[in-house]
Parts: sequence; structure tokens; C-alpha cells
Amino acid sequence: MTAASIDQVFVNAKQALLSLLPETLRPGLSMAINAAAILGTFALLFAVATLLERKGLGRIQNRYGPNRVGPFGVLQPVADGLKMLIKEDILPRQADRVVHFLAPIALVLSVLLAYAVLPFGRNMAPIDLDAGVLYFFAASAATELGVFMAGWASRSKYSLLGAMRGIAQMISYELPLVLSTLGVIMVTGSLSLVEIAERQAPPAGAILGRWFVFTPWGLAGFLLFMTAAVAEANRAPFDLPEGESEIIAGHMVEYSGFKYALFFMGEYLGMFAASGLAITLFLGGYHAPFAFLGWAPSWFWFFAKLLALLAVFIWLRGTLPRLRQDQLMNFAWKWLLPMSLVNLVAAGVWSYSAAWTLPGAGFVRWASCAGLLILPALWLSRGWRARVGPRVYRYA
Amino acid sequence: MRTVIEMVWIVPVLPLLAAGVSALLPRQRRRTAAALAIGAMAAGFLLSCVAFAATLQPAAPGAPFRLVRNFEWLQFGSASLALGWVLDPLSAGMLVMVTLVGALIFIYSLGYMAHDPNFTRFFCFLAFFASAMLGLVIANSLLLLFICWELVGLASYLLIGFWFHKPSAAAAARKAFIVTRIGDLGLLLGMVWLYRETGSLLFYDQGQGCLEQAALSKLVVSTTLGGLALSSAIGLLLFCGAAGKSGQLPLHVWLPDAMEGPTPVSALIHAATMVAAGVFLVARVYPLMQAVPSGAAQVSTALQVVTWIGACTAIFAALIAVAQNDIKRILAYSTVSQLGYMMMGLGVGGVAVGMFHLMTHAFFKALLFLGAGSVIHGCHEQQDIRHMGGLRRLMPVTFAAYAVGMMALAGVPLLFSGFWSKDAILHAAHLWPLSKGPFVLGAAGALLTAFYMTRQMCLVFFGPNRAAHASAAGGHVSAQPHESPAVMTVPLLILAVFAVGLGFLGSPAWPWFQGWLEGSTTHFQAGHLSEALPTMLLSALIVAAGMAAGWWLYGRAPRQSPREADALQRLQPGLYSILAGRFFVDEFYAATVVRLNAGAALLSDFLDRWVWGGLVRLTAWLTGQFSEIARMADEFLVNGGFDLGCGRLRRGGRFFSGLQDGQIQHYLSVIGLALAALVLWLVWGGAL
Amino acid sequence: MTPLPYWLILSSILFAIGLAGCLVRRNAIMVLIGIELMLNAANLNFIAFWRYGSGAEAAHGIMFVLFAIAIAAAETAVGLALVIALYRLRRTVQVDEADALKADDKPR
Amino acid sequence: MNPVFFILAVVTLAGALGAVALRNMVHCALCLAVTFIGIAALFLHQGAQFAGLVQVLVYVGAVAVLIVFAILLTRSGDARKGVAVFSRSWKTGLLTAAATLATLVAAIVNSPGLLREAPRAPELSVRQIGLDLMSQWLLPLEILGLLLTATMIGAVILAMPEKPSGEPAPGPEKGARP
Repeated sequence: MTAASIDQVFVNAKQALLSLLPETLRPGLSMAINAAAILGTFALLFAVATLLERKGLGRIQNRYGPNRVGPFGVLQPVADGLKMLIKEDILPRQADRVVHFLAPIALVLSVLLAYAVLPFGRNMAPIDLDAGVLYFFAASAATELGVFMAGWASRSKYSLLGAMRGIAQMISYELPLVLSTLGVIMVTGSLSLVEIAERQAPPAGAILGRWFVFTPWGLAGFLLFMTAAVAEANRAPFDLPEGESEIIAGHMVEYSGFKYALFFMGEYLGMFAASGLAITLFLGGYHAPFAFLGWAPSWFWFFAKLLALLAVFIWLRGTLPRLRQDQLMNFAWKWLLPMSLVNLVAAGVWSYSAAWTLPGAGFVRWASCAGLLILPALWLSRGWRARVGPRVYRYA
Repeated sequence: MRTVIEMVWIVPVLPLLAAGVSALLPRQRRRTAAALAIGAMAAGFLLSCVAFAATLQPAAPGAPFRLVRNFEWLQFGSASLALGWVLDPLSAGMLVMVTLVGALIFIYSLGYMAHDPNFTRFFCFLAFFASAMLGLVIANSLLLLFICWELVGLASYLLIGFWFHKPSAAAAARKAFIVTRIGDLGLLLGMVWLYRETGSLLFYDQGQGCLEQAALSKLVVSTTLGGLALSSAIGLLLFCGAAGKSGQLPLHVWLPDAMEGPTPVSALIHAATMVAAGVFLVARVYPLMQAVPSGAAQVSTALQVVTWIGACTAIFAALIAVAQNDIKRILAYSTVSQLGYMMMGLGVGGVAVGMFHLMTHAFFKALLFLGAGSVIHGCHEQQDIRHMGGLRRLMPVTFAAYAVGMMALAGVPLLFSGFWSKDAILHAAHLWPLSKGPFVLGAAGALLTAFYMTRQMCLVFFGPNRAAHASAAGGHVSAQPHESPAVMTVPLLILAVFAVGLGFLGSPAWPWFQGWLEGSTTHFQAGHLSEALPTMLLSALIVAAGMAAGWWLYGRAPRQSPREADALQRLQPGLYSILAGRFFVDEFYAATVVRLNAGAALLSDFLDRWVWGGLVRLTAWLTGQFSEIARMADEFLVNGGFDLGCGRLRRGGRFFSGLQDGQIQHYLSVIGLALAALVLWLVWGGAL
Repeated sequence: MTPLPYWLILSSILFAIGLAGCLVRRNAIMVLIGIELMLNAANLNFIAFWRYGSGAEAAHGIMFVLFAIAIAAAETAVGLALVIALYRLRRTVQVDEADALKADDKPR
Repeated sequence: MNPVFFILAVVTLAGALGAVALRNMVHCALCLAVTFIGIAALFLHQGAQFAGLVQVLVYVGAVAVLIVFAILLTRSGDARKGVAVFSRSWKTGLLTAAATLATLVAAIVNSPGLLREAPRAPELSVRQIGLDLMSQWLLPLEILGLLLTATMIGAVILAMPEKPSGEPAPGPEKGARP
């Protein structure tokens, strides 16, 4: 079992399976297999993530988290899943039945479509589209519609208000999300995720992989991307739409039972998709960080990084307080957007200065790009830093 | 001396003020009106005497006495009209005569008009007339003279027509005014022509006046149509005015009819003053009339015309006077005849001769008229001499005064003024170089004058009183004729004294009056009498013959009844009827001028009514038609055409505005249809 | 591949539906939706002609579609902004009620 | 008749009809989204991959949401019974649309030139489109950029609630404390 064979185990399995089938159906079935594989793995990952999240939050809040169901609470997701299936699926009387029913489906569908492009391993990208990144964003565009349909269909003020906030937030953060990816696209010169991933492979002989995150603009881009991704998924500091303390579950307030579970899954899938993209663009996709670790299969690295990012999400959720709506919007339009534009400039400078041959060119490149990024960041956030101070508890 | 001329203008203004005040007085304030009028005349007479006295000492020997006072009356543009008054022997004499005679007549009319209801109005008119006459006399400008001349004409109209309720009086007043107006037209033309030629209407203006040598020489030189000298032409025109006012031959018809007025009026106006105005005018502008081109010694045509007209008028009026039965008409025609004599005197003898006869005539004619007035008053308004007779014993004072006046008029030699003044005229006529005609006519006139005056005396004062017959026929009981009261007879006596005394001033022996007029000193030379003797003897002879004839026809067999035929009528019935008919001049005028005038009036009426009126009606009709056409055009063309079009346009506009109604879906559908049409056209357009 | 006329007929039908939407519905937003449909029909035509036209490499059709999409998006944004402003001013988005340009402040 | 084309055509037309004919505005908007997706699919079916994706990204992502927001803001969503949905002159509207359709279809059917067979599917990569955009179509691209900026600013100002005196109201953050 060579590393390569382990790496390509899934690919080979699929090919084997396909060879059993008649020629004409092969293309369609290969798609089906891919879809089934994605669904299977990520549904499982969703279940595990819920558990990990509750365990992680518990640990952060100095408590255990669910440990009743199964050893160390391992079967908790199964219990949740079962509970969701058993719970009565309530439909508010004045709700719009059709749209109410379609909302979760639209949401989950659009998120799942986005997975079609992510390269989980070497040769394991379901479809290698030429405009991969564009497809990813196009697919995830429908999520806002889904959220709206959910919020509006249940015909209650809270759900509508939540939906409105959610959509506003998602639209505001979509822009920085897209712009931050541009840097990578500009440097690699291609929209295809597989090619981007290939570009980040460690060059022959070098120890450190050439991940984009190790470049100044790459790091900035990664940070911007992750922030926007968190907001896109309505997670942690940006989870105002379904902020439990204010408007309960926002647009999902009128949902219960399986439809609520679907929403929940949609949220986690959105999170995984965004992480997958981040991994592909900035963290070297399915490549190992160091050459010598090259023996581990490519998909292993992909899912390892995925879990690492999941941990970051959970960590963010546990620690950061929720942002107010206007702060949220201001942060998006007045900090993230300009910074992503500046990041583009930095990427441009970086790619042009690649040809410098002067001594110490490397250091100069780094310094200039870093300076080009840090100074605007400081200048833009001067307002907040001045106001950030010890929190005054007026009512405590 | 200077102060005299300064206050001369007061003389005419006093009566004017009196007239003004009495005009405002209510009708019953009779005494104040009379007092005002008589007072004004008396004051005027005193001032005139002062002025007369001033003229007695001539400033420079040989040159006639003349004081002039001019003032700027009207200023228009660069030209200006000046008026002024003058004091020279001519005006001084007239001033004294007019004021004296006027005063006496005013006193006389106190009695005569005593029981007339319009007493104040009468005196107001009299005062007004006096002021106009005095103004005329002292005028130094032809313009001022003309103004007063018109005022005098107006006064005569008012006074003749004083009893306007009598139709004959109203007609007589209108006739007098119109006839004199015709004469005044000539005067006006002459005045304007004179002004144009000489540039000034002032008579005497330090050498610039129109009667002074500079102007006269200019006038004489230029001639008008027919070679007539300009001065003569203007003179003749001025003479027309004089002829009208003084009743010369063609324009004398109004004077006898003017007897309709009260007798003092006849006396004052138609004997003494107004009729004399014409003669005074000729005397005033005598240098102009007399001027002849230098070198030619003959008499100027103007004077020749004046002489001949004067002579003809004298003989003509005398003839008519013979056959009149109204006491005042006989005197009126005698006045016309005497005026003719004065004109002839001016023509042949110059200013002095004419003016002397004027002065004497004024007094004895006024006397005769007042006498007639007293007779009429006495015979209870009876004017027809055929109903009188035998008043010698009934009205002795009137008879005496009247006899003196009659003898003065007839020209009884030596004692009476008439003889001297008429003789002077005859003498001058006799010396007239051009022809003996005027002399012969004058002599005949004198004969006739003596004849008809004796006829009148016999019929009025001698013979039986025929008043009773009239009463039986007339049906109204007439009281016995009675003598007039003192207030009437005293003026008669005063006038009688003057009628006698005045003659001696101008007799050939001592020609003081003529000398005074020329400014030369005169002293008594009996010798002059000898050269004038033949004419004096001749005229005495004529007067005697005339009186004898008169007495022969009327004195010897006095008339018994009013209806009895007149003596002359028995002798010459045809001639008598012609004379009684006044040569039918009125009828002639009526036949020609009046008819012509009536025709002209008819013509103008026709023109006015049919021609101009027609034109006006035509234009009115045309305008009507045009407006009709305009209405039709407006009705059909504009309303029908234009407005209709506008209405249609508006409706169309409303329809299209419907398209722009803000419904954007309409717009979109239009776009859709257009698209369809476009595609159709593009695809199949070519094939069509 | 389906022949070109089918594509054109499809886009015509889409265009007609969009036009009908504009003309029939009273709501301003529906008019905008109609306009969107018409624009998309046009894009469909462009792609169809690009696909069946000659010189597909030159990608003129696609370029047209790209620009058309961008501009249509801009147009929709402004259109909806206008509708919202109209609503705030007149409290109605019914097309046939907003037929006067007179700017009176009171919402009718 | 390619089955995929047929299905997509049916889906698109159904979506379009739904977008136009439904009473409830929000349903219309959703149907519209469906139509956009159908059209994007047709683009992909034609091989214009980039155009299809852009269509989805722009229309489904932005325009649909925009329309939905507009519906909510102008309260057209809660269709009250009384308010008439169709304009008074809907018959003429339909007639016009039908006329247009008839003419277009007639034109298409009667022009034989269109019946040419489909050429080979073109190989068009995103890079190629990018290069074209940046070279041959640079000016329109710049103008488009300018237009989009202007539109964004204009739309914001237009939709901003006005102060009584007419200027756009100040944004909430000016007054708010952190």
C-alpha cells in the first residue's frame, strides 16, 4: 500500500465501481457516486461537529459538555438526530405552506451544490470547472434566498426581522469574501480550484510548502476570508440573525423537527464549504505543510485542516461576544471591504516584485507588502481602537 | 398839460361804469340809474371842457394841437397790437358836443320815459351807448375805433329795439344792425389791409402811425387793381363803413325805420352822435383819403366818391322827406340828407367844413327831435302829422324851440347856425375844381329842405287841430294836447340857444372853428365876408324860395281833416306817390338783395340738408355696410373658419393629451406595438 | 443540438411574457420584473446567436450578455430605488395611480 | 428536440408565467428566481459557462434579493383583497404582447436562413474571456465600472429616507455611541 495508492484509494474505488456499470450510464453514475460520497462524509462530519462543538464550548466554559449519551457523549448526535426526526413538524396557521416547506430545501441544496468544486484530495475534485471559484460563489448565492423564504414564509415579525438581518449581513460580507479570493486568483491566474491547489504544492527539494498563507497578502487574505466566512455562515461573533438571546432562532423560529434540522445542517455545511475553500485557496489545499510529511494521503491533509478550522470556529463561538447590527455592518463596509481592496493591491505589488533581483529583494518585498497592509489596517480601525477600553458595566 | 391826456380816458369809462352798475340794479331802482347816467355825463362834460380848454393853446404855432397816449394791448409772438387815445381839436370838439347833447337828452328822457316800466334798463343802455361813442371819438388806433364802432352799433340795436314787444321795433332793430354790419365789413377789410400795408393801426405814433407821412408816402406809391392808389382803395373801404353807419345812399334804409325807438334815442343816436360817427371816421382818416401821388394836384378818387355819394344822398333824402306824413320820419330823412351834405362838405371843403356842419346839425337836429318828442308826448303818442295841427297855441314853448330848430335847419340867413355851415359847404362845392354837379345838387337839396320843413311847421303847428277827427274815427277819447313838463322844455330851450349861437363860430368873417381845427390863429376880418357874399346871397335866395313854396301849398289853405289829400298830391299825384313810397328802395332791396339772400339761404339749406347731409348719411350707410361685412366675416369667416379650426385643433390636442396620461403601461404597449410594426416592416418591408 | 429557431421562439415567448407582465400588472415592481424577463429573453437570443453564429471564438455574444447582465442589474437597482422613493412619497406603487409629475408633498 | 432543452424551456417558461401571473408578489419574485436559474441553465446548456455562472451570481444572488427587498419595503407583499392586481386595460396589454409574439414568431418561422446546423461547441476558457475583456473590450468595461459606481451611489441616495427639508437623512452611525 504505497502512499499514492492510499491517497487515491477513493478514486480507484470509484473507478472500480464504475467499471461494473454499462458504458452509457457511466458519466451520470460517476456524478451520482460523487454526490453520494460528499453527502455521506459531510453529513457524518455534521453530526460529529455538533458534538465537538458542544464539547468544545463546554470545555471553554469550564464544564464537560454532553457526556450522558454514550461514552463521553459520543452518541449525543445520534440522540439529537433521532429527536429531530421524532419531533412534531409544526406549521404556523398563517404561514405560507409552500414557501415554508421549500425554504430549508433551497438553503441546503445551494450549499451542497457548492461542494461540487472543492478538491478534497488529489484527483478527488468532483468537477474540475474552469471557473471553479465563480461556480462556488454562484452556487452559494441562493442561500440568501433560502433565508428570506424561511423568514417571510413563517409570517411572524421576529422571523422576518431575523431574515432581514441575516440577508443584510450575508450580502454585506459576501463582497469582502469574494474580493479576498481575488488576490489568490490574480496570483495563480486561474479560477480553477484544482489548479490553485496544485500551485501551492511544495516545490521539489524545499521543505516548506508554498502555501499562500505564508505570503503577507496571503495571510491578510486568509484572515479577511475567514472573518467573512464566519459572517456568511452566521456563526459566532456574527450570529446576530439567530441570536438566541434576542430573537430566538431568527428566521428559523417557526421551524421545528426535521426542517429545523435541515437548517442546522445547512449552517454547518456552509461553514465546512467556506473552510474547504479557505483551505484550497490559502492553506495549500490537500498538500502537506512540510515535504517530509508528504507520505500522508492528500485527503487526510484536507480533512485535518478542515477539523482545525472547525476548532477555530468553535473557539470563536465560545469566546467572542455578539456584535450589534450597526457595528456588524460598519465592520463589513468600512473595514473589511477596504482592507480586501488593499490586499488586492498588495498581491499585485507582490506578484510584480517577484522579478526583483537586487540583494535583500525578498526582505524588501515582504516589508513593503506588510507595510502596505498594516498601515491602512491601523488607520481604518483608529476609531475603534480609541474607543476600545475596559468595559463599563452600567447596570451590573 | 401832460396830465390832461392822462385823464382823457376817464371820460368814456365813467358812463361805462354807470352802465355796468345800473345793469346790476333791480328794475325798481329807477332814480339811482338815472342819477348815475346823468352824473357820469355831467362829469364827462366837465372833463371835456377842461380838455377843450387845453387844446386852445396850441403847443407849436402852425402845427395842429395833438397829444397822444399809446399802450401795449396784445402781445402775440413777436408782433403786438397797440391801442391808444389822442386829444386834438377834432376829438375835443366831438367830446364836448357828445357829452353836452348827451346830458341834455338824458335829462329830457327823465320826463319822456317817466312812466316806462324798463326805465333803469333804458338808462343803462343810454350810458353804455355814451361810453362807446366817447371811446370812438378819442380813439388813436383804428382798432380801438373799430371796437367802439361795433359797441355803438350794438347800443343802437338795443335802443332801437327797446320796446322789443313791438314786432316793428324788433324788425327795425335787426334791420339797422344788419345794414350797418354790411358797412362794417368794408371797414374791417380796410382796417386789415391798412394793417398789412403799414404794419401799425395807430393813427399817430411818433412818426410810425398809419396816418403819418412815412406810412402815407408808402401807401400812395403802390397801386392796386385799375390803377387806384392804395390809400384811396383803403379809404374807400373805410368809407363803406362810414356809409353804413351814417346812412349814405345805398345803406340808408335802416335810419327811417330806426324811428321805432323812443324819441330821445332817435335824438341822441339818429341825429346827433352815432350817425355822425361815419362823418367823424372820414374826418379822422382824412389825411389817408386826401393823399394823392406827389405832384398830381387833382383831388383823390376817394374824396371824389365821397363827394358824389354825399351829394346824391342829400338830394335823394330831401325828395323823400317832402312826401312823409310821420313827424319823426320827416326828420329822419332830413338827417340823411344833412349827412349827405356833411360828406359832400368833407369831400369838397375838407375836415373843417364837414365838421362845422356836423356840430351845428347835431344841436338843431337834436332840438327838432326833442321838440317832436314833446309834440308826440303832448298828443298822447300820436305821430302822424295829419292828425295834428294848430299846436302853436297849445304848446307855445315847444313851438318856439321847434321854430328856432326849423329855421336853423332850413338855413335862414345870418341869425341861425345852419345857414353858416350849409353856406360854407355850398361855397366849397362852388369852388370844387372838378365839376359843378355837387354845387347844383346841394343847392336843390337846400331848397327842398326849406320846403319840407315849412310843410311840417304848417301841418303841425298852424291850421286847425285835427286830433278830434281821429278820436271820433279811432274810437278812443284823446285828451286835449298839453304842453310838456319843464324837465323836457328846458333842454329844448338850451339846445335852441346853441342852435343859434354856434353858427357865429365858423362864419367866413371870423372862421375861428376852422382855424382851431388847423391850429392857426384867427381874428375878425369882415373882408372875408365879401368874397363869400355871392354864395351867401344865393343860399338866402334859395331858402326864401323854398319857404315861400311851402307856405303857398300848406300855409295858405291849411288842411282840415286827416283824410284830406295832401296838397302836393293834388298837384303831382304820380310824383307824390313815388316820394311817399320812398322811391320803393325797400321794395327794391326786398326784391333783390333779400330775395337773393333768401335764395342763398335756401341753397345753403338745400346743400346742407341734401348734399352734406346726404354725404353724411352716405358715409353712415357705408360704415354700416362695412361693419355689416365685418360682422359677416367675423361670423362666418373667423368663427366658422378660424375658431372652428382652433376648436378642432383643441379637440385633437385633447385626444393626444389622452395618450400622455401618465399611465406608463400605455407607453409600454405603444412601444410593444411599435416593435411589432418595426419587425414586420424589417422582415416584410422590402417585399411590399 | 436543438435548431436555432427553437431558441428564438423560446426567447420570443419569454419576451412576450415579460411584456405582458409589464402591461397587465398594476404594481411597479411587477413592471420591473417584466422588464427583467424581457432583458433575459434578449440575453437568451444573444447566446443563441453566439452559439449558432459563426466565429464563436470571438465571444462577442458572451461579451454582450455579460455587459447586458451588468447593466440590467444596475437598472433594476435604480428602478427599485425609484419605486421605494415613490412609495415613500405617494404611499402607493400602483403604476396607474402614480400618473402625475406634480410634486405635492402630501401623500395621496 | 433535445430533452434537456425541453425541460429547461418548460421550467423557464413556467417560472416566467408564475412571475407574471401570481397574485402574491413574493411568490412572483421566487418564480422569477426560478426563471433566472432556468435561463442560467440554458446558458450552461449552450456552453456559455461563464455567462451562466455570472447570470446566476448576479440575478439569483443580487437582483432576486433586491426585488424581494423592494416588495417588502413597499408592502406590496401582503396583497390585500380589495386592491386590483391587474390594471384596467389588461386586455389591451395582453393583446399587444400577443401581437408582438405573433410578429416575432412569424418573422422567425419565415426566415429560412436560421435553420443552419450547430457548429462545434467552442472551447472558451475563463482566461480567454478575461484577456478579451482586458484588451478588446477594455473601454466598455471601464465605462461599465463607472456606471455601476454611479448607480450604486444614486440608488442609495434615491432610496434614502429624506429629512423634511429634502436632504438625505444622516446615517444611523453618526449619532450612535459604540
